[in-house]
Amino acid sequence: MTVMEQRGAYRPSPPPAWQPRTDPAPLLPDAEPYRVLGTEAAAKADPELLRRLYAHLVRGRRYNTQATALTKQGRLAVYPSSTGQEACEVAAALALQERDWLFPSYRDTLAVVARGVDPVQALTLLRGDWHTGYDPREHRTAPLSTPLATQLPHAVGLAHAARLKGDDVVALAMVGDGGTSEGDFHEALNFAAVWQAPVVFLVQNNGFAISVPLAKQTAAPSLAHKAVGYGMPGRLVDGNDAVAVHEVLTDAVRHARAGGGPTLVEAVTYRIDAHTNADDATRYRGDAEVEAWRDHDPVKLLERELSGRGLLDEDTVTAVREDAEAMAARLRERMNQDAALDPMDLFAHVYAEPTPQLREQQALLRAELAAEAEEGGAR
Amino acid sequence: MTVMEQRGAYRPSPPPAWQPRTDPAPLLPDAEPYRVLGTEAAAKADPELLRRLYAHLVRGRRYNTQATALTKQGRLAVYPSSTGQEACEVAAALALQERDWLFPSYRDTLAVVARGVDPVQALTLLRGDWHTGYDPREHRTAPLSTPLATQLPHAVGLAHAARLKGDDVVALAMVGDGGTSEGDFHEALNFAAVWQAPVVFLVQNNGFAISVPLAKQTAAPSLAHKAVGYGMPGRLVDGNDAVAVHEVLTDAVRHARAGGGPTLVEAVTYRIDAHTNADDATRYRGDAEVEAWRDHDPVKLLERELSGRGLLDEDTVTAVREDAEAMAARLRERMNQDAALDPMDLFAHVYAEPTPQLREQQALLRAELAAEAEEGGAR
Amino acid sequence: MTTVALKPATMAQALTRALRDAMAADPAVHVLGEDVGTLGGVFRVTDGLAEEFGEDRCTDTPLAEAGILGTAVGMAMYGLRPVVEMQFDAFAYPSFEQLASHVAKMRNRTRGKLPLPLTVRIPYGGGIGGVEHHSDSSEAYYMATPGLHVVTPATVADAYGLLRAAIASDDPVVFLEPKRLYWSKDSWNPQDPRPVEPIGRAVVRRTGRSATLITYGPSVPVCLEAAEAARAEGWDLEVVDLRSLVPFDDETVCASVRRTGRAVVVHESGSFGGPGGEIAARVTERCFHHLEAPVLRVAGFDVPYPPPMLERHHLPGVDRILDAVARLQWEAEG
Amino acid sequence: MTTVALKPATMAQALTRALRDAMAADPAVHVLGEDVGTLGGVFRVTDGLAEEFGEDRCTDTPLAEAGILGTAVGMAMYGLRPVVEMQFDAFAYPSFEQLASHVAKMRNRTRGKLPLPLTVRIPYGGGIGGVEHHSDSSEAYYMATPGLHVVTPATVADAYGLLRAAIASDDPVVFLEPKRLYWSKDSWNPQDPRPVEPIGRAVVRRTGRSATLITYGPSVPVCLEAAEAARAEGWDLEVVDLRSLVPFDDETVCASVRRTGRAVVVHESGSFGGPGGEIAARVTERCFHHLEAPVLRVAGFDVPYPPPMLERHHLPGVDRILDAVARLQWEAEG
Ligand SMILES: Cc1ncc(C[n+]2csc(CCOP(=O)(O)OP(=O)(O)O)c2C)c(N)n1
Ligand SMILES: Cc1ncc(C[n+]2csc(CCOP(=O)(O)OP(=O)(O)O)c2C)c(N)n1
Ligand SMILES: [Mg+2]
Ligand SMILES: [Mg+2]
Repeated sequence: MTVMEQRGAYRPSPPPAWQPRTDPAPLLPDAEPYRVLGTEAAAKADPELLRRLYAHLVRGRRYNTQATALTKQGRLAVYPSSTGQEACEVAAALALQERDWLFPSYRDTLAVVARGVDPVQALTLLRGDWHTGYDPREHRTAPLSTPLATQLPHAVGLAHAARLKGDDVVALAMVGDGGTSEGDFHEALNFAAVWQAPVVFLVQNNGFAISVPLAKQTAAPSLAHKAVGYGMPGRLVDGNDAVAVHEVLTDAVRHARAGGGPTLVEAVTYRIDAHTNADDATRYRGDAEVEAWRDHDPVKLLERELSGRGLLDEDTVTAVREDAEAMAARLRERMNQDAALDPMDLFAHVYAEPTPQLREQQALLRAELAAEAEEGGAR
Repeated sequence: MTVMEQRGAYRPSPPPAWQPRTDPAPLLPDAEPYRVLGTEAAAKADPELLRRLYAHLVRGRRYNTQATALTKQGRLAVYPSSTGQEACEVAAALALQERDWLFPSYRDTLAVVARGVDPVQALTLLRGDWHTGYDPREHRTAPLSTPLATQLPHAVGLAHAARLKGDDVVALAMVGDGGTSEGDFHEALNFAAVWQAPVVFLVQNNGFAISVPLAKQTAAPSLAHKAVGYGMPGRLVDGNDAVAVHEVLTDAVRHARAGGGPTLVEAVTYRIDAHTNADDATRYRGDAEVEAWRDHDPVKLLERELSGRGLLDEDTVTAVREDAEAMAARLRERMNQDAALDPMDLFAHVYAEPTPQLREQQALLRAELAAEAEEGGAR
Repeated sequence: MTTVALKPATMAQALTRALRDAMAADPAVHVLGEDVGTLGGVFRVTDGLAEEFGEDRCTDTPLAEAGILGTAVGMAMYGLRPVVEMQFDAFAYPSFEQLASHVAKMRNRTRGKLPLPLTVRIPYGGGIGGVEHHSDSSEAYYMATPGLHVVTPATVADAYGLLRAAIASDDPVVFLEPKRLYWSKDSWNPQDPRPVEPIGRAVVRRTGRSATLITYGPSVPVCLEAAEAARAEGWDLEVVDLRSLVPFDDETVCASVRRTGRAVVVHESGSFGGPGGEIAARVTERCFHHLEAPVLRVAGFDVPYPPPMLERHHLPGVDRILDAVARLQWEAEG
Repeated sequence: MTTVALKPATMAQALTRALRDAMAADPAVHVLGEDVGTLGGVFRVTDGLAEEFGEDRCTDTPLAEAGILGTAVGMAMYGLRPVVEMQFDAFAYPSFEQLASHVAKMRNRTRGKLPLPLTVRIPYGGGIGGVEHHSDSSEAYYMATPGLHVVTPATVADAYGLLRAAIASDDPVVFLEPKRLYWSKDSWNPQDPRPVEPIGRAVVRRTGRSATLITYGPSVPVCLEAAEAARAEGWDLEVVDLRSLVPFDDETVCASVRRTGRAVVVHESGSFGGPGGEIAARVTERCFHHLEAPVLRVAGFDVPYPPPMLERHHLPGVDRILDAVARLQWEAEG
């Protein structure tokens, strides 16, 4: 057929088999962060849940101040405080069932504790002795992850594996606004969506990655808008509204458990403290900004709601505070005891069985320690 | 102030300073790939441009078949054919000004040639002798990139540098549908958007990453929907409609040059040939699918438009074909000459100056070559 | 006892068989990677597995190596035994952070609570006419990362045995497959594969008295050839195939070198900072007074892997090995 | 000739000064990385640069190391001289593919047409009580990657001189900054910094006759201390500071070892597959008949870097070095 003969055959057509695979509209987040506190929806919230969240928030705040104090006393090597972000931390833990898995980042000790891990064990890594103090399998809580966003594919793989095994398990993975820029964030979300893995990604957008403000991190309308690019729903929530975060996460977990696949949740919050005790936040942000956020404090917001609705009497407040103080006192006391470490443990868990090479090095250290002990004894 | 006293102070409020940074609506792609051929818009297209595109497409197709034939004759180590994707290849090259930069992937030899690089030089890498045969600076064309998506941050960095220097330069970077899953894709787009770098990302969605179909690669409504997550516009275009791709890319380049920042373009197309000459596509896809796409062939689509509008006579067709044949004949002839390689070149460009270590190895090889030559001479 | 006729098989076939047997034996074994499903892998090593075990057991992933290894970590955390395929050596690099910061460290940082029984299969090395980025020898990176086992077969039988051992290991194993040996054939009895030996033993492939060639993977056949050629020069060379780079079998290697008094390490990886430095150093530390000459190294040059047309000059061949043997200070004997 | 009073400065300050002087001297020099702008870097090495040269010259990037290095490649392609800061050693791993497949190879794969004059600054090593992933010694990876230069200062003056040389180099340089020496002070004249020497020369930090300690970076002060302590045992140790791992200064090192006849390589990186293997092997190859004993290695253990409370047991200290010196077969002398 010559070109000229094709004339009659001319039929414009779209590319074969073209069809958008998902309707983008329901995947897009709302323009404003979802809020419950102070809105009509708050009236419908279960008072029991509100009180439970409140007690957790107060405890959480106290935990943060106590841990920060412990760094000053040299009992913790470093502490990345989640003061101001307690609503996210607590909601993440409470949204999960016992059989579910939590994948925290280094800032999420509080979520780990709220999940039921012993507070001292949860601080073991940051204390500078053993690495992950708790048993991840026992608590279905992955080790705190320091390399940013690297824990996200782990969460996807675990959730996928559970689903393949027919287990009714959801994974919730936490990451910061800065962490969303890493390639691992992208790859994890994509795998999750393609596999429809039961996983919930919670981005705590606290405005900063150390000193770098969000505007230098992304130009997106919101971080939640990234979801549509993977074909999963993106949800935007006021991260200081504990009830709202809890609701959004609980929904996302339920959705994932029901086979609906992953969700990306962006919680808009603020890091009130410096990045860690070693950081000086005055180098990169002003007081006014911090003060504005102090007024939008997660504990205060919930307190106001509870008081406004007459759900909080002085006795409850006192009891909650006393409970938090007692927790802090126990933590202080236990952290003031030196950790007992055996240097020979350096070799114990590199492999299931130490290699012959490691055994040689083990022998070297053993001899050195013996010599040290002898010297110490001789003195 | 006690909790109770806060009662009166209760004011619900959104998180401080919350505002979406960009309006998402204009960033979202249309639901259907943009098309010109066969639509009313085609009537408005410049006939000169149509004819130019046509000549390029015919040449491009011939180039692809010739290069594939050269693999069978052992004159090329490998050739990833862009047959079926010529519209994207050609449009990418033609959308750029001379001062702009092209960042091709390993499949984009044709774009490199259409940009004006000598066809033999463009094939040097795939021929298996020197690596990048052409001078990237001279042609403002980066080397073909084999590690997927790794060229995208390069394009961003170069465009950013040009802008910092005040130069009016745009970078266009090409990547496949599979490549969009890599972390480097994510990081590059994010940097580009944050820096508002003058760069255009062209994703050729040809349906497959080797054997893996798009449905296993992403669950997104379209790849263009990823753009909103970075805060840049996403455009969806029929990749076999040369006029449409050319228009969309030209717009994106103009937008970037004017300081409007990056654009993500997804061109929906199809890889008619196997992944490379070494691949057997029948293992993972059926004939029917390929046939459907043959009917939506970029050369045919444009040919039909031109004929339909009486813009193509037999003479032009013959001239274009003869020109393509002549190009192929020259290519065949030149590629049939053995490349002259000097083994000592192994050491020439590892560093500006060879290290002492390399000089020792150089001496070793020189001695070996001398011994070989002597033996050869002795025989 | 019935004797089964030995059948020739390629290394690729033996690897496929090992995967198949491991998957059949243990439902926790899952294969994942790029093109491993329908296509059966670009080297066809996973051929037929998706068909036999389903796509949930042999899964085509999205194209993202950090994602592949990262999700495999999560799968292993849940009790599976993932076997990851990286398509080519250089394409494993995007997963380097997952490998170095998690795969290698997870057992240790959880004090044994979270071992990661996963295998990372990486086709490596050159000699197959690959274009750039398709022929890297990356074993030095993995050797320098405590917490990983690193093994590489040189024979068809070892390909089977070592891969079964790697999958059975409770530790992560980087399993390096010499690309240019994929199609090497050997008589091998697939009905009666050798029992799974634990990882970590070298093997003497050829005994000899003059000097020891210490080698592994793709360079083993080259060394055996060199040993044959050396007979003409009056040298009787011993060839040790390391098989396992981590753990390292000092015992077998040093026993050989103490016997011969001379050694050359041969590999195609670059010389500087490559495996040969470690091997030469540790052999020297242990056998110093048995050595008549320094342990020499014959390796790839310290250049990016060259294009196909030049690779024969880069790869350590018989002549270069014999030249090194000739430099082992034989005059000292007289 | 006026003599300027020497002022004490820290290594961090000298590095800042080098960056500042390089940026002032050449508008093509751009600094980029995480927190390098407003904050001045977590170690404050880029302190003041954004203020002085503007955010376009000293740029806070999004948090993505492959993106940082990858865009730096593009900037270098356009003629800039990017200086990238990685925040900690282990956080450079996400950029490994860009480093190995592009940074190291671009000059070669374009046959010299596209050199990449970029510097990657990486704070490395332990000894500062860092939690996990903050104390890796990653030099073995970079040494095994042809196309990179790898340098590391041990003194305040070298920090300045080597960083200027790295930035001036037309090749990519991995510039390893010993974290625990950031606050080490030295008398140094910032008004008259030593001229920029090309990269690649080791230096004898202390002369001695008994044995040579070959070392670099954070272990240099430890070796000098060990050498002082060794006097009590009757050993007069020479200390060679390599400064440049690639290129390697065989000349200086071998001259020393030939003189002393004995050598110990000291580094805090793991031993197996670490730099010491290469160093010991090449010294032995070149100085075999001068050696009274095998070249020994004192290094970190082959374990993931330990938590702060245990790191003193891991790091090579004076005692461990002296123990190794004691094993250098002194009886052979008598
Ligand atoms: C891969 C990687 N790069 C860099 C770092 C160093 N680092 C630790 S925390 C941090 C900022 C993280 O910001 P974000 O993700 O927003 O979490 P946030 O600290 O605000 O909770 C950086 C850069 C790291 N831990 N991992
Ligand atoms: C980082 C990396 N991983 C894997 C590969 C091997 N590989 C080469 S091409 C290809 C498929 C690419 O698919 P796509 O991006 O859709 O491009 P296309 O081949 O369709 O043009 C793969 C997996 C590679 N080159 N780089
Ligand atoms: Mg943050
Ligand atoms: Mg494709």
